[in-house]
This record gives sequence, structure tokens and C-alpha cells, in this order.
Amino acid sequence: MLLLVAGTMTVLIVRNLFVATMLLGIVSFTMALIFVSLDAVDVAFTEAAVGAGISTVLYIGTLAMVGAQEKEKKTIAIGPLIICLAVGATLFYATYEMPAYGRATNPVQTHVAPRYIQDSPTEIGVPNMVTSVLASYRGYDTFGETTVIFTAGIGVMLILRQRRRRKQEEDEEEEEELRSSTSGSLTGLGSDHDLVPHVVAKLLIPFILVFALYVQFHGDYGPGGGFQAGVIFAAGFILYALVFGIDFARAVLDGKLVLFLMAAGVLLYGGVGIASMILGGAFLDYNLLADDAVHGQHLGILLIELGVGITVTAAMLSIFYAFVGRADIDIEQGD
Amino acid sequence: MFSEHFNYWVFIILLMLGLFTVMSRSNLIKKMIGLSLFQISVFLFYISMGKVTGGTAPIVVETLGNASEPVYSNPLPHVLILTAIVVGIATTALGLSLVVRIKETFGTVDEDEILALEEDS
Amino acid sequence: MIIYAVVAIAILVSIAMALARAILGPTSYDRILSANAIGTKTVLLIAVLGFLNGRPDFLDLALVYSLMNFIGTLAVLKYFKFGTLRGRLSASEKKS
Amino acid sequence: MIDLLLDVGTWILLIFGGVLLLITGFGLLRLPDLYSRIHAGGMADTLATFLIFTGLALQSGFTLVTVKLVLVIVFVFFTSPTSSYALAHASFVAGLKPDLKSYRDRDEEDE
Repeated sequence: MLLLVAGTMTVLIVRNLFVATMLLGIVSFTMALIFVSLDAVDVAFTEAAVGAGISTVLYIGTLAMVGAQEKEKKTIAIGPLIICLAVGATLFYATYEMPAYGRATNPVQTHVAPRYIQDSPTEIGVPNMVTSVLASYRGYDTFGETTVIFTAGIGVMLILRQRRRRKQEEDEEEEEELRSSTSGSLTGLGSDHDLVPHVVAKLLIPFILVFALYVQFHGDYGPGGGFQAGVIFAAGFILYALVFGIDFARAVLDGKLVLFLMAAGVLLYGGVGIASMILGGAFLDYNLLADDAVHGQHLGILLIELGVGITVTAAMLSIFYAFVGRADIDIEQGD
Repeated sequence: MFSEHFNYWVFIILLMLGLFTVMSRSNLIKKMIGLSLFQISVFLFYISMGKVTGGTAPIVVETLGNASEPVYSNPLPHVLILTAIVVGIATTALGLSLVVRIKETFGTVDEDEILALEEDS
Repeated sequence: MIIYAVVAIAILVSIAMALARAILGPTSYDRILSANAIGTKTVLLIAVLGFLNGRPDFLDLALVYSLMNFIGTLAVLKYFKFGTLRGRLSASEKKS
Repeated sequence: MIDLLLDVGTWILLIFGGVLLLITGFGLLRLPDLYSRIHAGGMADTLATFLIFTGLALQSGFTLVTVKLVLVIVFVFFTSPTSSYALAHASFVAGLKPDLKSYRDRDEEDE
């Protein structure tokens, strides 16, 4: 199974950009499969949702604006090759010092993990240890990561929102003419023959959204949680925007509202922390949120997962809007 | 011997491929793809460190009476990688948006051409 | 139990074949098709693996996979229909 | 008795599914042009999914797992043909013609 991945990677190096994107999707699928076989269900969940779905869409969105041809270059870059081989050889040598794979006595397994595994069911009362570690023991980390996502969402928006300057290269204009002469824009309503995807998407979207909510709130008991649910929720909307056109999606969830939600998620997370501070504990100490410690932990995890979910949804959507909206601007000016 | 380190070797191969792509390709999007590969290889490394042979996913199962307590894989790497994936996609999006801007300003996404343009101006 | 393993191996072989098509495939559509097929087979493999390991409660994953597969394929096709890659495609058509 | 019956049913369904999957793989690899490959990848796959998941559902009894299996089946039944259709349509619009020549060649060989 691992050989599959290696094979895919080799291919990834050689072909043109578009093909590389497709292959990246395939690699992502295979990778998630490997994660499942390595018992990392939550990670596989995220990888599947993010790698195969969202990142493909983003790469495609970029390619639509940039063009997919890579210049042919015959020379093999010798310098980087040597560096790579050197790094690889060093690491390869280092693996002989690594403890054998999968043994329970490895240093990684004996440090803090036993505590998480043994105590989290009684301390937190949540069956999914990944969730309890994520949201409770390492709540600070997760808060930081949510903020990073928030910042990235804002950054993409700022970079892509700016009006483009009038300085245009000739070939670029040609490209735009080509695009505007084709039957519609990337985000337009599509041709009449899109009936089947329309109907099917209309049928499926409500279920996708409900499923996202299920993932969000079932995250305590099974694989799932805020990050995954956020991505799935965003994916539902992206499907809607893809099939019906971005204007419809904007009508449902406005760009400003998305921004607001993005901030609201982070604020909810921070708010939980501050609330526990007000109640006399440390930042993000959920034990005090309810009368009983386990109950408080439950409530806290639920709330911050919700915050994470909202932020991730909104950030993904705003990134998607920014990319696709950019393509729209291009086309208007090309007319 | 072979099976004990196999995962690590695959990780190294992937890492080398990713690194090579980043360093040798002049196309910026290709560089981003190489970066993603690099990321994925690191994820694989972490997750294979957390695996315990014969273990099961770190979600508590109800054990019935005399059944022995199951072995769980290490949940900590899972947590780290889970967040890393989402952060990774966010940073990738940021990088791609920068690529789009570069394309608009310079009219190309090829690193060598951009450098040449810079020198001209 | 053996049956699960047998089916899992069959799925793996099938994935390998689809992968070969993705590598060889003369047109980009072939590659999309094989990516889609690999996605479907991954869904199957996850379900079978879940039963093989005796913890069949991870089917949420399979659902997410099929969803993402669908979205990815649609996005790519949308790009192909209205994007700018048409010139290249006719070039590869000549080859076939 | 019923257990045995269910087991046998599972075996049969899973084996059929596995064989179909192998056929899909061969089809993807060996068929001459895109449109025939879509047949292999789109149709046989869906049936194989149905068979295998039904087989698994027989094993799991009446639980949440079964419900999820049924959900996945329904989902795949909707999405897989849709994406096959969209793929075929997109490639046709883009002007990729079916590779009739290879069929004709083969027919001539047969004669």
C-alpha cells in the first residue's frame, strides 16, 4: 500500500501542472487511506476533507487564473539534486537509530501519552481521546491554530480583494479574451446541459449540511469535531457555488457575514477561556463552567469545538470567495 | 529489519521528492505542490510514530466484563497533525493567492522570468 | 475474516490499475476519470478495513470521502468546461 | 441457521463485488478510448459498491453502522453516475470524439 504512494509521488514530479493537481488529489486519497490503517481516524477524516476536496478546488481556482502550462526545461538541476540526496542519506542513516516502528515501548509512547489515554475518560468524560486532548489538554495550541486560520483567511482576502492595476501584459489579455469568448465564466450559471448535476446537487446539499452538523456534535464520541465539520460545511457551500454560480451562494451567505462569522468563532473560543477566568480558574479551564468538573469539561469542549467549526467554515468560504471572485473581476475587465 | 523501518523510508522518499520539487522547479505553483508533498510526508512520519502494533484507534470502546483492555494508539500525534493539516491548507491558500498576485503584476509565474524582469526594471 | 482481506486485496489491485491509467492516460479526462474511480474504491476500502479491524464505526469517513470525491470531480470539470485549457486538449487529441 | 445464511450471503456478495472491482480495474487499463473507460469506471464501480456494502450490512445487523452503510450506498448511487455523466458531457463538449477507429480496426480483424 505504501508503494502506491511512492509511485504516485514519482509521477507527480514529471507532468504538467494540471495533471499534477489531479495527482495531488489522488495522493491525498491514498494518504488518508494509510492514515486509516495506522489507526489515525480523525487525521484521515481531516486529510480526506481538506486534501482531496478543498485543496483541489483551490489549486484549480489558481490554475484558472494563472494558466496551466509549465515551461519545459531540459536541464536537470544538479545542485538541488545533490542537496536532496544528501538530506535523504542523512535521514536514512538516522532511521537506524530510530526505535522500531509500532513497538509500545518507544519513547514517544511512554512520555505523556499514557496519561492522556488512562485519565482522559475519567477526567474529561469524552470517549474520543483525540477530541479531549485537542480541546482540553492542549486547548492553548488549538486556540493558536484557530487564530492562524483566521489570520490566513483575512490575509487571502486582503491580498486578493485589492483592485488590480491597469498594467497588463499582452499575452494575459489574449488569454482573457479567450476566456470571455468561451461560453461562460468559471463561476457563471453554466450551460443548459448541466441539468443532472443541478438536480443531484439540490438533493444532496441539505444532507451534506446536516451531516456536517452531525460531525460537529458527534465529535466527542466518534471521529469528527470542529475542524472536520467546518471543512465539510464549507464544502457543501462550495458545491452549491460550483453548481449554481457564486452569486447564488453569496446571496445565501454574504461575504461580510462570512467575515463576521470568522471573527465570531475565534471570539467564542476566547470567550470561553475568559469566562472560565472570570469564574476563578485559569484561561480555558473548563472545570468551573458547570457545577461538576466532567460536566464542565463537556460544555467547554462543545463550545470551543463550535467556535473552531465556525471559524474554519468561514475562513474556507472566504478563501474560496476570494479566489473565485477574483476570476470574475478578471473577466469583467477582459470584456 | 525491513518492516521495522519501512514507514520511515517511505517518509524519507516523499520528503526528498517534495524538497527536490521545491528547489528545482522554477514554476511557483509547482513549488507550492512540492511544499504540499513535503507537508504530507511529515504527517506520515508523525502518524507512524504514534502507531502501536495491535493497537486500535484512540476512541474508548466499552469493554464487556472480562475482556482485556484494548491497546490504543498514541492520540497526541493525531492531534498535532489534525490541526497541522488545516493550518497547512490555510497557508497553502495564502501562498496561492500570492502566486495569483505575482501573476497579475509580472505576467508570469516562472521564477527565472520574474527575476529577469526585476533586473530589467 | 478472510473474505474481508481478500476483498481488500482485490480493491488494492484495482486501485493500482486505476493509478496506472492515471499515469498513462493520454488525455486529462482519463486522469479525472481514474481519480474519481480511485476515490470510489477508497470509500469501499475504508469500509472493508473497518470491518477487518473489527471497528466498523468509522463509516463517517467513507461518507466524507464520497462527498469530497464528488465535489472535486465537479470542480475540475467546471474548470475544464469554462477554463482556458482547451488548446492543450486538442493537441493531445491528435495523438490518440 | 440464520447466521450461517447471512454469512453465506455476505461471502457471495463480497466475492461478486471483488470480481467486479477487478473487472473495473482491467477495464480502466485496457479499453481503447475515454468513453468506454467511463463505462468501466462509472457503472461497474457503482454496482460493486452496492454489492460490497450490502454484504457488509448483512454482517452488521440492525445498528447505526447499517444506517450509515445505507447512507453511503445512497450517496454513491447519486454521485457516481452524476460525475460520470458530467465527465462524459464535458469531454464531449470539449470536442473529444469517441475513438471509433479502434473499433473499426478490431472489427476488420475479426472478419
